Amino acid sequence: MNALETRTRAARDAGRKLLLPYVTGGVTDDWGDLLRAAVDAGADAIEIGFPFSDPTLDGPVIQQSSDQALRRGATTRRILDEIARVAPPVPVIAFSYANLVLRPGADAYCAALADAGVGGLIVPDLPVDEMAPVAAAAQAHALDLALLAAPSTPLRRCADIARRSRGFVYAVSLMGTTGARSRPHESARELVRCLREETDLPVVLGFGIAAPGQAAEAAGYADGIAVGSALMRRLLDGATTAQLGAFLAQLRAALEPAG
Amino acid sequence: MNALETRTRAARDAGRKLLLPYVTGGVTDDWGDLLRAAVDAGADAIEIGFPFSDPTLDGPVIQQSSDQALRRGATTRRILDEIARVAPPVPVIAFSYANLVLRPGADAYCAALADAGVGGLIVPDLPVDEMAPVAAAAQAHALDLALLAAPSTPLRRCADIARRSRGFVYAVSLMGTTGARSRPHESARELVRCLREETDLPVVLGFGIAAPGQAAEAAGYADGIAVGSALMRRLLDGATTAQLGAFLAQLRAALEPAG
Amino acid sequence: MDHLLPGPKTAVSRRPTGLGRFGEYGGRFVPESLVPACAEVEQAFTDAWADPLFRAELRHVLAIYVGRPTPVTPAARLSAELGVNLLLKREDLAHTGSHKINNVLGQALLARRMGKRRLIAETGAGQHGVATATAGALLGMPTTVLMGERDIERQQLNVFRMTMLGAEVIPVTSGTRTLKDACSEALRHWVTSVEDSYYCLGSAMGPHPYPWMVREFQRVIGDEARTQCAADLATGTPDFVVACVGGGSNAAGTFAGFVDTPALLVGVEAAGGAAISAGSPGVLHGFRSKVLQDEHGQIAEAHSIAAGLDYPGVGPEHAYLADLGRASYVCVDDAEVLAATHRLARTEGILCALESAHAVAWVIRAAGDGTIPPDATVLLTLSGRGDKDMATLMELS
Amino acid sequence: MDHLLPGPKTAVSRRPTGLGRFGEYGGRFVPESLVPACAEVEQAFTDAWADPLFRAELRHVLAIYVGRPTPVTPAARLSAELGVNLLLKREDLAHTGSHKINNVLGQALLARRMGKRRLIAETGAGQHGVATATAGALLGMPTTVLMGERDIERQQLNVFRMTMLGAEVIPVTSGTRTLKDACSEALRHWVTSVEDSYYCLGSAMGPHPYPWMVREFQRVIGDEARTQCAADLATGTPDFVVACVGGGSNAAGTFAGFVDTPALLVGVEAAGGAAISAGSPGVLHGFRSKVLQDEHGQIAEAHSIAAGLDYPGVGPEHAYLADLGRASYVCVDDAEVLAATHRLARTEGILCALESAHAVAWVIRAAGDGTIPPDATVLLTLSGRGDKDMATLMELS
Ligand SMILES: Cc1ncc(COP(=O)(O)O)c(C=O)c1O
Ligand SMILES: Cc1ncc(COP(=O)(O)O)c(C=O)c1O
Repeated sequence: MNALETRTRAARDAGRKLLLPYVTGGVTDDWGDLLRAAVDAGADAIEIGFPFSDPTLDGPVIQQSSDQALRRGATTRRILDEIARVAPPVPVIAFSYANLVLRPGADAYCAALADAGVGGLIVPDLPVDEMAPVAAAAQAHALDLALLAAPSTPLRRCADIARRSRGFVYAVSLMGTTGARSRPHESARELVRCLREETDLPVVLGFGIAAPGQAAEAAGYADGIAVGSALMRRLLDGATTAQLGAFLAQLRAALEPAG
Repeated sequence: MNALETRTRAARDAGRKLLLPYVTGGVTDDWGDLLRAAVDAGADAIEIGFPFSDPTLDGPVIQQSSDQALRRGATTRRILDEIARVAPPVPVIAFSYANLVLRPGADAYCAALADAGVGGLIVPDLPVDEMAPVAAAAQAHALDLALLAAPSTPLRRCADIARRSRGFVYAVSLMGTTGARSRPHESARELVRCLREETDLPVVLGFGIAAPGQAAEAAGYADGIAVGSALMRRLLDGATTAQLGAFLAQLRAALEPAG
Repeated sequence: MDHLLPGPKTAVSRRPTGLGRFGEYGGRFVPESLVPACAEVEQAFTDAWADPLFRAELRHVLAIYVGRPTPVTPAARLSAELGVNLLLKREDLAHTGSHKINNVLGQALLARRMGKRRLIAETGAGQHGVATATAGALLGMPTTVLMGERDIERQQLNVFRMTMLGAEVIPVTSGTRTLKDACSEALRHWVTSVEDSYYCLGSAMGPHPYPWMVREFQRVIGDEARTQCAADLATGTPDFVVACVGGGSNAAGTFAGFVDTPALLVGVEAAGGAAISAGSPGVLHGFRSKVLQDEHGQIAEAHSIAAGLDYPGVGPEHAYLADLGRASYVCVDDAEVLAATHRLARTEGILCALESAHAVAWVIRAAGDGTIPPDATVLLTLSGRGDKDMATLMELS
Repeated sequence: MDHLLPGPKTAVSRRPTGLGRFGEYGGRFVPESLVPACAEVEQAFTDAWADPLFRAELRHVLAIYVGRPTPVTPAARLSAELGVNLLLKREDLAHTGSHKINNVLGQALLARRMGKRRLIAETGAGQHGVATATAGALLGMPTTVLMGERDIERQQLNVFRMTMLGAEVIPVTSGTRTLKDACSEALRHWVTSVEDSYYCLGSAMGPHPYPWMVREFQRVIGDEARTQCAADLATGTPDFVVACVGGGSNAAGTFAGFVDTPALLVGVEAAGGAAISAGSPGVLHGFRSKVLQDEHGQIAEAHSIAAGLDYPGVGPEHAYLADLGRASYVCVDDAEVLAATHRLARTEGILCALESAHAVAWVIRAAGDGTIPPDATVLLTLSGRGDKDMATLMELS
């Protein structure tokens, strides 16, 4: 078991709900500071988005933060260098796209990630059927390749995804792109339930969680939450690192069992 | 024999070359004066153009004078009234278009012409094959319906045209519209020769005669000339009635046998 | 609708008599200089049309170049809305986008057979000019298109298209500087070049033999449609046959296929160019027919949103069929035409020419007021596609 | 030209293997949310394509609505000038003006069969959008078209056309605001509406089964052309089969008819969008193929005078055929394309789409430098008509 999964399981087993903030690598000059602030606010791991020119899965906010990062010259290399420099005390998960992985080659890519201290990898346009070469490379470099399951995923397929995912399973809360929604879809609860029947991996709920209330509700049935657009929206709107940290701290608080 | 043909034959038999100036009816306020000036300059008959909205046979100059006349409110009635008022001492030939004749009906049209003292009629878009109703009406009102022959007209057809024309035969000097040309086409001489073999009617050459030299050349083989665009061009360019009269007098002089 | 007379009359003469007469209409009212040229065309066409080789050649070109036969498309959704069975004869699918090409290729092949080396054409909106330029390019014949100066300004796209096809476009500056002046100028131009030039006239009008010849070249529409209906319809022939009427070529060609059937023939004119509905007998551009004119015999300007119907006259055969009662002529206004254009687009996915939309507009009206009874079968010739009209439509929306 | 490999290879696999693989290309690189939707399309298409009734229905619609078969026109005058025997497969005559409609109607009928109620499409220049809006109107299915904001500005005519056909055009404001962003947005849009919406993809690209399915819907081009050549050519099959390549659908459909003959297959890319000639393997919009990208894997923008070739990727089957050597891929630049457009117009009377002119331009070049030997027979798919490009051409002259 790799470091990421060891950590997520341990937290889950200790009854602690996982908080996984997402930050687009290179989106600002001081994005490295945000990693520290996230840790301070109680993040259990951090997803770093590797900006891609054609982010098919992402909604407007992450598209915008990706565009901004690319315009600022973000590359895989530079982002990894910053991660290595900051070396956050929690696992880092690369949130990438298939072409960014395959262009240098899955093995070279995973090696570079591992070198920089990254512990996990999510490739949203690499479904389980297409994962084999990347999964092998990740495994070779002790990276956990976490897979996504969606409300549309059939039961048999959920089982397959759950079995082959590493680190945790990412449950996509709704049929849609990344981005804040008023509330998670009904189907989220159902999806998490299905995944639980298939695996004892922690199940993290993501897509559209934007407010403490939603976080609290998710904590009622999932092992944790990923929050990206809500954070990036604030960042793009000019929030300071301190304000972003405070927002994450609110979410952290909301995740704690009531009372 | 009607008055026009009596006159043209008499002139021809007396060795006098015919001069037939053309004036667009209603082209200016004082176009009636031009009729008198033409007579004074030695016209043997005068063609009055009845302006039509779509003058298929006419070149740019007569198109322009027709447009101008229509814009000034020219109608068959008004032009005829002016002809009656001026009552030139030479025959007047109406140069019309089929639709102007057929709209009121050939009989009514010819009656009105005759009433105003008009002696002849040319309808350039009414070839011999289509002439019957108009020819009958003209005959009934003692109008000479003069026909045109063109360089493209086959021999047999020339004979038919020559036989059925009244007043004179109008030989079209070239394949083209009305309008001044540098010199009449070679074919003009040939056409006149053919017509002569078929008829003893005077043969008048028209289309493109613009200068005394051309008039003199035409006088060498035809019984006279019609001149329209060259006159109207000068009129549109602002020549006075006196100047136009002088121009016609030059042509008249050129028609007299040299020496 | 005033009158829709039923059934065929045996009295309908299919070929003009005497000097190109359809009843009292038709004829050859041209300057003497052009009479021999018209006679030459008449002779050549009569020969060619009787020559199986010529007809085979034309059929071949129409098949491999134009894409004939064009299909008959049932307008399923619009039919359901209207409660009638509407079939569209798809001339919009022909190369260059309308039926005009059928006639032009016939005449261009005839011109080549006559040994002519150049083509002349008049054009208004530019559709016939583009079609003639196309035939000129295909057969390697230099082509001159006469076009009113005002139309050149309004139809720059088609002017450019003709230029790309290698044609020379000559601006006509006389009169209203529109189609009717271009027609006059084309005749004038022909006079000066008749030796080596062929005048390719754009509709079933002009001096004999053009109205007859153009109808014969366009009858492929009606003949095909008749065969297609015979194969597809339980009744064998449609109850109504509808086409728009500008000069009248697509309607004449369509009607030719059905004149001896019980089908009711309906020609649809533009309200602002309704020579049959609002005109009177007159002579224009070489033929006698119904024309829009004032009491003095001066020709009026036509006004229609559809440039191809913007002509003050109409082919003589239509005046004849109207007098005879064999065909009915109706008119629709610009507003109905716009509504019909949009409706056909939304229900059938077909952006038709504004000219063709006149026929659609009448069917919509007539199905609504019961003139077309429920479940009647209507064959409608969709004479062209609407690409050329998009700028107009955009301005109006 | 670098390489033109002869003859068929038995090794060419006609149907993708595994998860939609053409060799190492293809696949289904989409978010998990869309995997079941793609699988549903795959299943539905596999069923439908094996169902003679579905195929008969599609064949019927293509015949009576689109006007198929489109003819093969010998380009007689251009052939004489080039010293080769050039035949044009006339997709420009298809309803809506290009081959796009073949695919769209296939998919729309499939969508209806699947019980979907709405259509989604991406579009660049608007051709595929117009075709989808057309199918939506024909079948009464509300249609949403995703289109880059910049393309909307540049292609107002097609935007208007889609609106007239009743489609909703949604501006895409992300990224370069052009076709590639519209593709991404269409996938995103599909995710949110997958229950009742069908994604109608416009070329032989995208996640499995689209590259295969679109090729199958477009193979009507190649199948017809093969039959037509067999009837018309002494040799039975042409020596060269040429088509332009954007996403690659018209070429794939054309090649499908000839892949098992000795014909040399040539795909012509735009110099500024030459994914095969200048790209490298990558994953974009759900599939693996050759794409234009930088060393980091960021996708490059393509640039071509022909909007339809302005795409940084290419359908996976072409990457496969190129690797295999069964087809050759070449590119031509904008200047050659313009010259070819004018030349075809003047010699054959055909104003073709700038996309299609790429194929013509290559034939002109290759006949000139001997790559195509004298008297060789060349079948060229003329994928569309040029009406949409007139504004561009006017600006450039
Ligand atoms: C599409 C279309 N339909 C109809 C017409 C009218 O001509 P006609 O009445 O001769 O068919 C035109 C003329 O330009 C046209 O372009
Ligand atoms: C006329 C035409 N040809 C070709 C193409 C390129 O597409 P494909 O490569 O899929 O045939 C397009 C795309 O819009 C087009 O409109």
